[in-house]
Amino acid sequence: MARILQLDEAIAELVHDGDAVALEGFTHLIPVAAGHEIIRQRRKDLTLIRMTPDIVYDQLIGAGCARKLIFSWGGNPGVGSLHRFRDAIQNSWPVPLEIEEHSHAGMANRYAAGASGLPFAVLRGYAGTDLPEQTDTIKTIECPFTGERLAAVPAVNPDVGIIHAQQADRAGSVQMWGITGVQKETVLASARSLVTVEEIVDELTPRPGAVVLPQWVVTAVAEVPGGAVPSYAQGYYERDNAYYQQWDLIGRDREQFESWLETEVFGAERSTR
Amino acid sequence: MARILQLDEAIAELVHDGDAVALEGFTHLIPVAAGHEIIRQRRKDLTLIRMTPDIVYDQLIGAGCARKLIFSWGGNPGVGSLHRFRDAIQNSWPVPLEIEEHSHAGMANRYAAGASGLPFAVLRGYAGTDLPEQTDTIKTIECPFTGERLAAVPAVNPDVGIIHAQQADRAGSVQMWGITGVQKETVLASARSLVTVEEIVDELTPRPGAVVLPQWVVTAVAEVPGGAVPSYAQGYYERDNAYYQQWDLIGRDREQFESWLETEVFGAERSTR
Amino acid sequence: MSSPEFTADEMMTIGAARSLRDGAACFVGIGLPSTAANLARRTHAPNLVLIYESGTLGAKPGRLPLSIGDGVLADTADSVISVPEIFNYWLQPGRIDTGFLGGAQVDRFGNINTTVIGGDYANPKVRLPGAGGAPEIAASCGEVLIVMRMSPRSFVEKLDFITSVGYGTAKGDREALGLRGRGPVKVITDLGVLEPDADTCELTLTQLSPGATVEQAREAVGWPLKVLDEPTVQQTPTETELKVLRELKATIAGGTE
Amino acid sequence: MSSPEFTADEMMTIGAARSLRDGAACFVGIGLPSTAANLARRTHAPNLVLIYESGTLGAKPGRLPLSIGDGVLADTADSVISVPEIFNYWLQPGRIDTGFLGGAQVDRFGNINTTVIGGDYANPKVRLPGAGGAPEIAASCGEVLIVMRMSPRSFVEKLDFITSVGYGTAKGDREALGLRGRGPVKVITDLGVLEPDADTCELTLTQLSPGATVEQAREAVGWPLKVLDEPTVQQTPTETELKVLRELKATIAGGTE
Repeated sequence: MARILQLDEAIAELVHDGDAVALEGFTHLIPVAAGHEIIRQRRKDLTLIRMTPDIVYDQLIGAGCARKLIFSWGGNPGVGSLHRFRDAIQNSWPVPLEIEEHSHAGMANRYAAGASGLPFAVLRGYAGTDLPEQTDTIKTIECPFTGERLAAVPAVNPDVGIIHAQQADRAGSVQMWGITGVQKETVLASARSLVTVEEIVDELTPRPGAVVLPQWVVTAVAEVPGGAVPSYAQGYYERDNAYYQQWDLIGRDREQFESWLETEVFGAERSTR
Repeated sequence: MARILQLDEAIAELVHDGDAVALEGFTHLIPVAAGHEIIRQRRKDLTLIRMTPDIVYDQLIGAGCARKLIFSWGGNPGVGSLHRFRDAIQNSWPVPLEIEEHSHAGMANRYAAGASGLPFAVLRGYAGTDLPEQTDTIKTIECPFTGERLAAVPAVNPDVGIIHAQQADRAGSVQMWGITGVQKETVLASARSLVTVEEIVDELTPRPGAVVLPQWVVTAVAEVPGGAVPSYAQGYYERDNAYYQQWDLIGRDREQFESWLETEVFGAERSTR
Repeated sequence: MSSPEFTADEMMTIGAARSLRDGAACFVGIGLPSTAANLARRTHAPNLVLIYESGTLGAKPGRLPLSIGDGVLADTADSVISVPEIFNYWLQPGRIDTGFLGGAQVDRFGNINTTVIGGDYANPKVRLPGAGGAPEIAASCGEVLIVMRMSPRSFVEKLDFITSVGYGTAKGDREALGLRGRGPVKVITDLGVLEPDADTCELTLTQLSPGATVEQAREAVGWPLKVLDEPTVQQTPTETELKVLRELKATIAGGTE
Repeated sequence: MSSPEFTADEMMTIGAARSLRDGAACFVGIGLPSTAANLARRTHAPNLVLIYESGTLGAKPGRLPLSIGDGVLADTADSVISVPEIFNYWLQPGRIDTGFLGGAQVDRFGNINTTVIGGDYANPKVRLPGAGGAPEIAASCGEVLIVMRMSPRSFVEKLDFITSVGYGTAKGDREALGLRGRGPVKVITDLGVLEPDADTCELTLTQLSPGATVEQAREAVGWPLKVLDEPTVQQTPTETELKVLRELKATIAGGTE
């Protein structure tokens, strides 16, 4: 049975310095509040994993929580670059950031292999690109039946997988719907998991397209209404598109970013964004 | 766009002598009427593929349609053996039957590889069993990252994949719900596909747990109410459990079986079972 | 209070049910395992999680399912997923605590045959249904419970075919093969319960069914059976266990099990 | 009837839309590709199947989505599936007819860079977002449309990083690499359209945008641009195309694209 915890308790207990942590979400249901709580608890040396690191990862990186980023597309969706991410890579500010870079197909398969208890996954990918030269996590493998050569990538198995969902029941079973990305795989691939939810309900009503994670594969659930803002939670609130544009200005400048950190994260018991 | 055909037209056009054909269904939604139509059109030398060949495969085998069976569990679920299947293997009656035998995990992965456009799949399977000795379709493969040895199985890509679903719309998009087994993979792995449905509706209403196959990956749809009898179609009719027991008596005896074939398949324009 | 009357098969089912820990995730096959799991969920293990290979996670059927893909499983499940997913995301990584297996033959190391009997593979005397989910259930579940009636035809010195691995030929074989579950922790039979010896993994009679004798068990096994110095006797079924079991069985009267 | 006024970007979007065949399955990225695909669906290609990498199959958004995972895509899709499934079951097997790509740099063989500019990989001058879905879209879609504004900084002699493969370094490279789609069949720009030469696969200017000249195009490309002897001129936007395009863009006023 998953334990129902407060967000700060859950982060304190589940996320340790040096951990490999995946906060997943594909535009929808991004666990932003959980990311801010990690910053607030001043975790460091994290290996952050995510297919699409966006502004909450920019914030974690800018706050110096990360030592390494494993990813496939790092940008502010629809706006442009992540300036804290670029500053870390180009100028090692505030700390150097190692990167391990893949394509979406590769990352999706790495999570799927992790969820499947396999050490690696096979895909048609990367052929002819410069990506394999930059990492030892892309190799070729030969089909034992046809001799064809394909790409192999190692499983990702985060120490902690964190996602946001619409609902959990009181036993900690989780239901999410709409675009659910790679979130099921993230929870199943991780040694420990935290799901923040919009609300805890008495009963999960089956819905079209819903993904359900039973309580016995979830470590902890925290009720965090608005926990995905400025991204959206289908059925609860819309994406705050203007905020993604504002972030471009905040993230662009180190001082503005630090002032944002002080006010919005360290100064707030729980951030509104 | 999928074409809407009559069942007999669809089988005549899509299923040829010598084809590899998968009629999938996991207890639920078994495409029995389509199987009977294949018998009625006297197809032969088929390679039949299915994880759980049950009585409709017993019938196809007894009728002499099959040259080879690729499978992982061949039985009359809850009743016992398939006597036509046994007679074919043990006595080559009415024709010899070659077998290629796997576990469920292996077959499920072979379909998934087929659906994924990969030549093979990797799984933790078969280790220590006698199965790999009996086929060249189970090999070992080494993880290029950890050196661990795992099983590899080749993709299955049937010439024709046939499934039964509850509904299609007029463009041929298909919706099925309840236990949906490996049916999506079967259609996606096959060069051509036929979906028989309980009914063709104006619009598919999204349902919890539904699997949707869009019209552009389905070759043909045939409306065949009761097309899964004696198995069941959730929301339409229950499983005819008694018939599975009756089949044990019919299938046990060659003469009884041939009389059944004459009456129920060749003598009927469309079989009731 | 006198014990109620019960059959050896009922004792076997109740023994299997008692072996299931509350809250465990259990991979259930149709027939006796499903009966035992549903009995356990209605007695000491209300939070037992039932998983059927048809893709139903957390099924809570109000009656015994008649097949592994019975609609009542989908209707009452926490989630219905595809068959590739059940094997890849749920069974393979070792997420499932307990798996049930039966078979036509078992040997002294808990290896199982459900493929062919007699002759050879190409020309068997009896062709059985085959592997199904068993090889990977045997490999990947946290532990396995084997349930079979004892007879010299079933408990054999040498299997005609190894479909699913118990302990191979000796302790350490599972690790060498890369099998990550513990293997069969109990073989529950109509005459008693066998458990692997801690040092050798050889199946050893540790418990007798009420009324059964060591001699009966020895005669029902095709190898020289190891017996614990003082095998205990299984606790007889309680009235509640029997009542619930019989109610469950009554729900499928006329159906197949 | 005089032609309506239009911008070079509008011509580029409309040119991209016209390249989409009715009934085709199209893998759509956010921004111009999404605008073009939604325009096509509202004009000549009502049965265009829109697929977004967030897992929405057959989305029919009533307004332009603001992100690749906009809720309007899930609400209107035939099916919403997981991200692993979209890549493995749908993109990888070559089920998707047309993929759109853009990038920071493209070379004369239609290879694309979206990773780093300048310096080297470890210490780049500019770090770009990276690969996303592009490498496998470039590899596996039936054909690829590249949409980019022409400039010498973007149309370069040599990429700083190969993120996605067009034709490699010569005809035949795709086959040698095992890439199963045809590769980029058009590069649609603000000044005109480039297409691969049938013999060499080198990108060749085949069409000019209305008002653009060959000289402008040559100056905007960082290599000696091959030009068809008599490049045609793209048909100017129709009033309908412009009207629908502008209505679409109006639906995201104030949002990001």
